[in-house]
Amino acid sequence: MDKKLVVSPSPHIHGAFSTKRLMGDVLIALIPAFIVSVIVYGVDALVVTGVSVAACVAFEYLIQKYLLKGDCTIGNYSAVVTGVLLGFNLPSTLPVWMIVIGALVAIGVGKMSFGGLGCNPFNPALVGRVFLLISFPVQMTGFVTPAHVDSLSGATTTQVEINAETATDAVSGPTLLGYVKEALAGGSTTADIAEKLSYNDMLLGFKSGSVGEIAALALLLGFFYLLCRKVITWHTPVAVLGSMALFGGILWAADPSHYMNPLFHILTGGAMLGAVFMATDYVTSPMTHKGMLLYGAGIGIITMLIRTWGSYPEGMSFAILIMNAVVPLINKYVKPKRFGVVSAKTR
Amino acid sequence: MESSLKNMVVTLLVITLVSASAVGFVYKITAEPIARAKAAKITAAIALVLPTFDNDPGAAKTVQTVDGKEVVVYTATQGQDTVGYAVETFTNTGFGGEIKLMVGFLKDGTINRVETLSHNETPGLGNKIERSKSDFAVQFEGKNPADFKLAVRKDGGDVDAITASTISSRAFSDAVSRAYEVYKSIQNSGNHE
Amino acid sequence: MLKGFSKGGIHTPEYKISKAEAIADFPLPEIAVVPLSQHIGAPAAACVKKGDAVRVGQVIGTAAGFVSSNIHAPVSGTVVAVDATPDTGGIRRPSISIRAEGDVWIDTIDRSDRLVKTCDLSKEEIFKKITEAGLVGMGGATFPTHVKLAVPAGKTAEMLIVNGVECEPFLTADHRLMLEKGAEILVGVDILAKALGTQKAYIGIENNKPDAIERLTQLAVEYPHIEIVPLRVRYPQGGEKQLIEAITGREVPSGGLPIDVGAVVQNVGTAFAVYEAVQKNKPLIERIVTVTGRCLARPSNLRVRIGTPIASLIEYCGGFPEDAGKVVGGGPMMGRAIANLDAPVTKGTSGILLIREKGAVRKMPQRCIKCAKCVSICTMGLEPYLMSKLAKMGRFDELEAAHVTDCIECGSCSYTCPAMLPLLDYIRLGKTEVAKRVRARKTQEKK
Amino acid sequence: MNKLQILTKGLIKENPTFVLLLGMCPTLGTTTSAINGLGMGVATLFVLTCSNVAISLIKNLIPDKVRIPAFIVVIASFVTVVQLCMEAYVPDLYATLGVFIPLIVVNCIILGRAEAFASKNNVADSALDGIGIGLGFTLSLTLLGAVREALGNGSVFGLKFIQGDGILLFILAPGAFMVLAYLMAIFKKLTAKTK
Amino acid sequence: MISGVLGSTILTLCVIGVIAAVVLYFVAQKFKVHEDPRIDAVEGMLPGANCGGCGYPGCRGLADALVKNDDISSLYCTAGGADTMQKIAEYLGKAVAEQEPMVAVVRCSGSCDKRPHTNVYNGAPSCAVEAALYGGETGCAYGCLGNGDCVAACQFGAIVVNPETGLPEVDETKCTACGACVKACPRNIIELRKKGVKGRRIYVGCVNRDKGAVSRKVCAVSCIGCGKCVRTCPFEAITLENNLAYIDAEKCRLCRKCVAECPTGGIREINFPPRKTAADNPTTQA
Amino acid sequence: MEYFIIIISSIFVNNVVLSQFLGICPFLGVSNRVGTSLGMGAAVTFVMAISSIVAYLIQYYVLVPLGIQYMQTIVFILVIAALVQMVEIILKKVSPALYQALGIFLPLITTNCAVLGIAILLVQKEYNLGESVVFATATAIGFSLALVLFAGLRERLELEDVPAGMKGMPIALLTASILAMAFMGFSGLVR
Ligand SMILES: Cc1cc2nc3c(=O)[nH]c(=O)nc-3n(C[C@H](O)[C@H](O)[C@H](O)COP(=O)(O)O)c2cc1C
Ligand SMILES: Cc1cc2nc3c(=O)[nH]c(=O)nc-3n(C[C@H](O)[C@H](O)[C@H](O)COP(=O)(O)O)c2cc1C
Ligand SMILES: Cc1cc2nc3c(=O)[nH]c(=O)nc-3n(C[C@H](O)[C@H](O)[C@H](O)COP(=O)(O)O)c2cc1C
Ligand SMILES: Cc1cc2nc3c(=O)[nH]c(=O)nc-3n(C[C@H](O)[C@H](O)[C@H](O)CO)c2cc1C
Ligand code: SF4
Ligand code: SF4
Ligand code: SF4
Ligand code: SF4
Ligand code: FES
Repeated sequence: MDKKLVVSPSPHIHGAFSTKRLMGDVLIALIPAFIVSVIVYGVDALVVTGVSVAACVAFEYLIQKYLLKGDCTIGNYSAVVTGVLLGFNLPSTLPVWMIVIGALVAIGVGKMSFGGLGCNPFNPALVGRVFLLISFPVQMTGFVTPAHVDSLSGATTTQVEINAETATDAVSGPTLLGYVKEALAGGSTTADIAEKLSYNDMLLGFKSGSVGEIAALALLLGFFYLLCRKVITWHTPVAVLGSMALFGGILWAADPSHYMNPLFHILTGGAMLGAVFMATDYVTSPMTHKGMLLYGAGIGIITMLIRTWGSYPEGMSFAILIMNAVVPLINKYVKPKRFGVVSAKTR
Repeated sequence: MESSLKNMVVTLLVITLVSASAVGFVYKITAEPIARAKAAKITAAIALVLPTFDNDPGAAKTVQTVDGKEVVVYTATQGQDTVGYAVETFTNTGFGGEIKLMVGFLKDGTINRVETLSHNETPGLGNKIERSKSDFAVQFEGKNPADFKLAVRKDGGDVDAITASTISSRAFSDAVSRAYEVYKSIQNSGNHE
Repeated sequence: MLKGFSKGGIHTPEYKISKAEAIADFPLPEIAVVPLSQHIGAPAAACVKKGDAVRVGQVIGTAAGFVSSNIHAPVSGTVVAVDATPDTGGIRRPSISIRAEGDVWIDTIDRSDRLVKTCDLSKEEIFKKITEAGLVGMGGATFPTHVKLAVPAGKTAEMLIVNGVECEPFLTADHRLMLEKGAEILVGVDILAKALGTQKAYIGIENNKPDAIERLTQLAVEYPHIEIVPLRVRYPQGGEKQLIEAITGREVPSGGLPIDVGAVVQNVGTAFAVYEAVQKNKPLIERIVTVTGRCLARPSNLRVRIGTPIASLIEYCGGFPEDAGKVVGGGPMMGRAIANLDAPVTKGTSGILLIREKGAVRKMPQRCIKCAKCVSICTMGLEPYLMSKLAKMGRFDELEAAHVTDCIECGSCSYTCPAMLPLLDYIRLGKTEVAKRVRARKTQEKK
Repeated sequence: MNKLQILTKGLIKENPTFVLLLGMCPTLGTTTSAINGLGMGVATLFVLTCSNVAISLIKNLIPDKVRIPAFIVVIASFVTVVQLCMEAYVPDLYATLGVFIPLIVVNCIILGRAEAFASKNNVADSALDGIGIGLGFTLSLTLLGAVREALGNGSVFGLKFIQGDGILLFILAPGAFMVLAYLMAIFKKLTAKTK
Repeated sequence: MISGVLGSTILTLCVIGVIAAVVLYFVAQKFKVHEDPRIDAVEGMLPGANCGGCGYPGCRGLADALVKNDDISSLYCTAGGADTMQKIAEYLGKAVAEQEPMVAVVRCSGSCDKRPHTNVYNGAPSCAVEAALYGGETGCAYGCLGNGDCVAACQFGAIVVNPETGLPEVDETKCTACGACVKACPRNIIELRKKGVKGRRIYVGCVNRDKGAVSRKVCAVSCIGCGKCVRTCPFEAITLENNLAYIDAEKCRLCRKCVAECPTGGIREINFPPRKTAADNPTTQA
Repeated sequence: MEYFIIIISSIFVNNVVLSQFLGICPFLGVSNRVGTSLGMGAAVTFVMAISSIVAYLIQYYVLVPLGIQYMQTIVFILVIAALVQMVEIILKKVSPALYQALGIFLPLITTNCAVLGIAILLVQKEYNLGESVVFATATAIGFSLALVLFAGLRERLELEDVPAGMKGMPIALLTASILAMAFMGFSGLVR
């Protein structure tokens, strides 16, 4: 027979997972949030996300081709995911050149300098965002709530009043978290603030914030999709949100007039986006379920520390980056339960 | 060389002796220029924040203790007239802790000019309180705290805060108003005399 | 809830396309090439020479030590060569080639189909018969059966666990055997239990073989000490440690043997072979082979004499398909790829699987994205991504600390990895190297 | 090694920042602008040269067990002298570099060179070594400062070339690490080529 | 008398200095550890590649042994070579063994055109993995697998696999004879041999131990165990075992008679000037 | 509460390495392995705690009464140098393994600017004795924390395919950069 047989060690079949498919699923899971952001921010959301994705993919392509001189890697869609998530973490008004810088830092510094997909210890999109946040604090914290949001959401809306109260030029206003932080620091009590809040709006996304973080419900939808597709497990998101709720709950129980209730915390800011999509980034999160719980709890607690006492109104990004740094230690010391270890002891 | 007790002690003794003498010597020589340089710095700052004067304000200083720290007031005179007071004030509420300012008041309490002596604020954000970095400090000039509320707008005052640096702006205003308090007490005691 | 092992595992497509094919007798080969090493342990020593006439069932190779196994002539005829012939991997191994002439068996063998239930032999006699018949594990590892029956001093076998799981996709040999030879298997199990001096025996069968479960459950009514345990379908349920845990909840300690938790595991095919050896005096000269593959014209379950060239099996089942790219001896998860189709069927050949060209070549490996899937599916609780990397980098001390020697080489990690990494390739390499070092250290210590 | 080599090795082959990785704290801490980097570099250069000379002079007289205390007293004395002189005669420069001057003492470069070079070589060579390494240090610091200032503030040596603020991060802590990281990578690449 | 600030300055510093000296002295006395300073010195002279070629874990291990052992003739740093050893010996005042320079040779000549592929290997690109699995892509179950484990093992970059022949080639200027590749090759193809006079050496470029009839079929340049070279060699340098000839470098006088005699051209001659009659000689320069 | 604020501030907010730029050399040098960095962290903590006490005593019982504060640098560093050398000698005897691992970096603790820096800072901040010790210890813990995190990251990077140009120090510095970015999130927690 002249046919040359293929020979390889076992196994000889492979399952359905592939990097590309997993990344594709993440993109699909992000669609609902994207739709809400387009409804709320219109073309701006499209521009921010679009520019971010295009820049991320372009930088990955260029760096891979001209600096690392390796095979083209943009086909695995991970740069697209980074792009979308970076875009989702930016205010809709950010100038395009800043978005491009953010993408350069995310991909160039956060990912490719370490060797590309799989090698980076820190979440690239967050490296990009935090870089921008530190570098351009003014632009990164100035949010715009489009006028039509007022009409979209019924009578007692969250944002309308807040905007009316604080905004100097009618369109730019703080995020809910920023507002609440300032208000509390300024002596308001939570009761005053609560009057202006509508949890419906928070769920649906009629509030100001980064492009993709606004709609808790849409993000939850994505979460369930990812769970069903076995892309992620529940451990990290639940640990993040759970520990935030717990921490917030303790403070709230101790002094309800000075601390917002836990529900507020998990519905606002990047909590949902961070917990579901960014803390779960494979490359930068632990390898065991126990480790994921630890890691998630760490993120939740640090987020709440920063939110409650730090100078930034939002701590999710920092908390994830900080815990990213702990991941190697978690992986080193939190090991899966090995088969045959317990019985060896008990016998 | 061998590490015997005698060797070790002698070596270190000799080295410390020589070093100490040398350094002590230099210290003696430089003590005076250093004091002069320090004084010159203060005088320069006073000169910046007040209109022309002809006395040596460094000599005409009054010290008050506010919040456990010394606030120095320098009185500047032109001939017989008091031109104004330069108050070396501080605040601890800056983003990076202490901020030291030199605030020049005219006789009627109008702020003539504010100079930043030292601070630890973040470059690019809080350091805009420096005159060279932004116009923030300029807004105080010609304002009289009697009718210009020394607080940022967010807190119901008249000061336009530096964008994204409310804390530094607040602290700056705090330091200025502390200076104003001291100025007022000097003014009062002066009037009583 | 059905029983099953507790940690990890994967669900593969089953592809049991040959499960309805009754076992057919495969014609005798023209020349049977019988390797002297078809088992784990020392190769047997040839006791015939070129030109000798042999009969079916006659010993042609004798066990060279305790962990070794007798080899018997699978066909009658003339020995044409005693030398090295290439195995499936192209490596030459000592073997005996016999030109088949007629089909003459030695007289002691009972060739009738009559079911012989009663066995009055003592433990020792059973043990002797099994040893002489050259029985080895039919579940894949070909470990000499008598060794497993010799329970070491200080240990007792509390139970016999019979492995009817056949969790590998495609393979149906055990399934067919349970359906067609259920009664014989039960006798075999009974004998094995007796040989071990234990009262309890379980037969674990995955739930995707309801007919086999039903058939054996009916038959087992007669044997109160044999229990049929239906199991949840999950790979690698057939691994002995997993099977023991699924059935008894006991975990074989890391580095230990089943006997450490009082269990001995035997494959159903082994049980059947035991029946034949003890009740019929028939040594291990043939076995059931599933010849299968989605590109194959007639997937079949065949009773094949040892020594039959693999190529002739494929020919029999419809010929070598145009679009086949890879041939595997065994199942797709643990089987060995075959480079040389002229190599013979041996005692361990449970299946011949043909894979189409499209599926034959692995996808390009990318970088590990730390998705943790391999960690969560590893039924031994290991970290394949790490072990593979450490092995690749030659960091063997860390690899040993990562307990690489616990790996059962089930391949679930490579199967799952979305980055298409050849995890097991390197892990296996590391495992071998670490085992070597551990052994070297032990002998060093002894000195 | 000839004299010229001793003098020039600090620039590239044994560049204290990029190759020896010594004196990282002032390297990162003072380089928010080119001028700061330059100032720190020069101050270090001065102390390094003096201490190298002094130590190679006394090297044979010092028992091993008190070597480090002895060296460090010598170094610290020079630093204090420099500090006092700067405070007295160039108060402006002192104001900008103030905090870091005492830290020159513990700049590992100085003790490092004292141990690695001055304690084994003669006075002339030690002086050259001090100057060479000091120059290398000054150059690296100035370069680092210039890049950070350019990115972070849009200016070099105080000369603004873009309007408005730069990228703030580069004058903060993370920027220091980041710029040094990439400069080092480039340095490695360039020196690898010339080899 | 000096007084005031200057006085107290001097006094303070001197007192502290003396205290430091005294304390250090006593602590040093109490916690004395003896370590031979020569170990550091010797380690400094070694190349610091930590290649393990000397048989010790890292250069410090060898340094330690060199200092401690009186007879160091059995110790040798291949990476540093004779010069380094000479220097160390001078420093320690001991005698070192003269060791002839060695070099790694690849004993397989079965390039792609000489050895047809019979199947396609598709596993992890590692010789060790492939060797553990089966006989390899060609019919020869002894020959080079070409995945370059040896290349990866060499920290001096002295081996590369030539993509045309599929065989590794040693750059003798870079090879330090550390033996890492020898250990890495799962098929024991690489051997350290004497570099030889003017770098000239002769060896059998094959490790196939199958019978001639078999090996000839799978590879055109295999050693078929015919024994012609054994008979030809005037110095009895060649032995034949398991169908494979081996040339003892100690006995070989580089006469090149065997090379001409070999019917398959399996004997390699390196760094010899071209033969006058070399029209159809298949030897290649490595 | 005062102590608590000092602790939080010096471990997280004003981390010596990541925001104060002190002790960078050992941070970069002794962070290859988690185990070693733990040892180094312990050594630094010990030295810092003791030297803070000594520095405090010298400052307020010798230098200030004598009016020779300008000798601060020389005196502090001399004392610290002697102290470190003592630790080194003792460690060499007591735990040769740790000594071997910390290698040349033990003497470098002397020149670890963090130790001197902290001595000077505690005087600058006008802490009392208790605060000084807490401050020094917390700072050292902050140093150890950064060191251990960093060592973990570097151990991980060793297993990754970092591009050749970035291997070694550049990638370590880049990691430190991102770590510093992340730690900026703590800013403002306490002032
Ligand atoms: C690293 C960092 C440095 C900062 N530096 C200052 C500063 O020097 N001055 C200041 O007022 N705010 C500074 N901020 C911002 C404050 O923490 C706070 O976010 C801001 O003052 C909020 O006020 P806004 O209403 O002006 O935005 C800094 C924030 C960070 C994260
Ligand atoms: C060195 C060695 C010793 C063994 N000793 C025993 C034994 O004493 N008793 C036993 O029941 N099985 C013994 N086994 C068999 C193993 O438990 C196991 O069943 C065999 O390796 C095949 O398992 P597998 O098909 O799951 O790979 C031994 C195996 C090896 C490799
Ligand atoms: C991953 C894995 C899967 C296995 N699957 C089966 C199986 O499906 N059926 C089986 O009989 N043996 C299977 N085995 C072999 C068993 O572990 C065990 O060796 C065998 O049941 C012992 O019986 P034997 O010695 O009679 O072959 C598997 C082994 C491993 C490691
Ligand atoms: C579940 C999941 C979450 C992800 N989250 C992120 C993310 O937060 N940020 C990001 O840059 N990339 C994310 N990615 C893409 C990819 O993993 C990331 O770019 C790698 O860190 C690059 O090495 C995600 C991918 C998956 C599968
Ligand atoms: S590591 Fe071993 S036991 Fe674990 S999944 Fe991989 S092959 Fe199976
Ligand atoms: S399954 Fe593959 S990609 Fe995922 S962690 Fe394991 S090795 Fe990495
Ligand atoms: S070729 Fe082999 S012996 Fe030579 S240096 Fe490389 S690894 Fe060492
Ligand atoms: S010589 Fe050995 S290690 Fe090198 S490529 Fe050939 S088989 Fe592999
Ligand atoms: S300069 Fe700070 S530790 Fe080296």
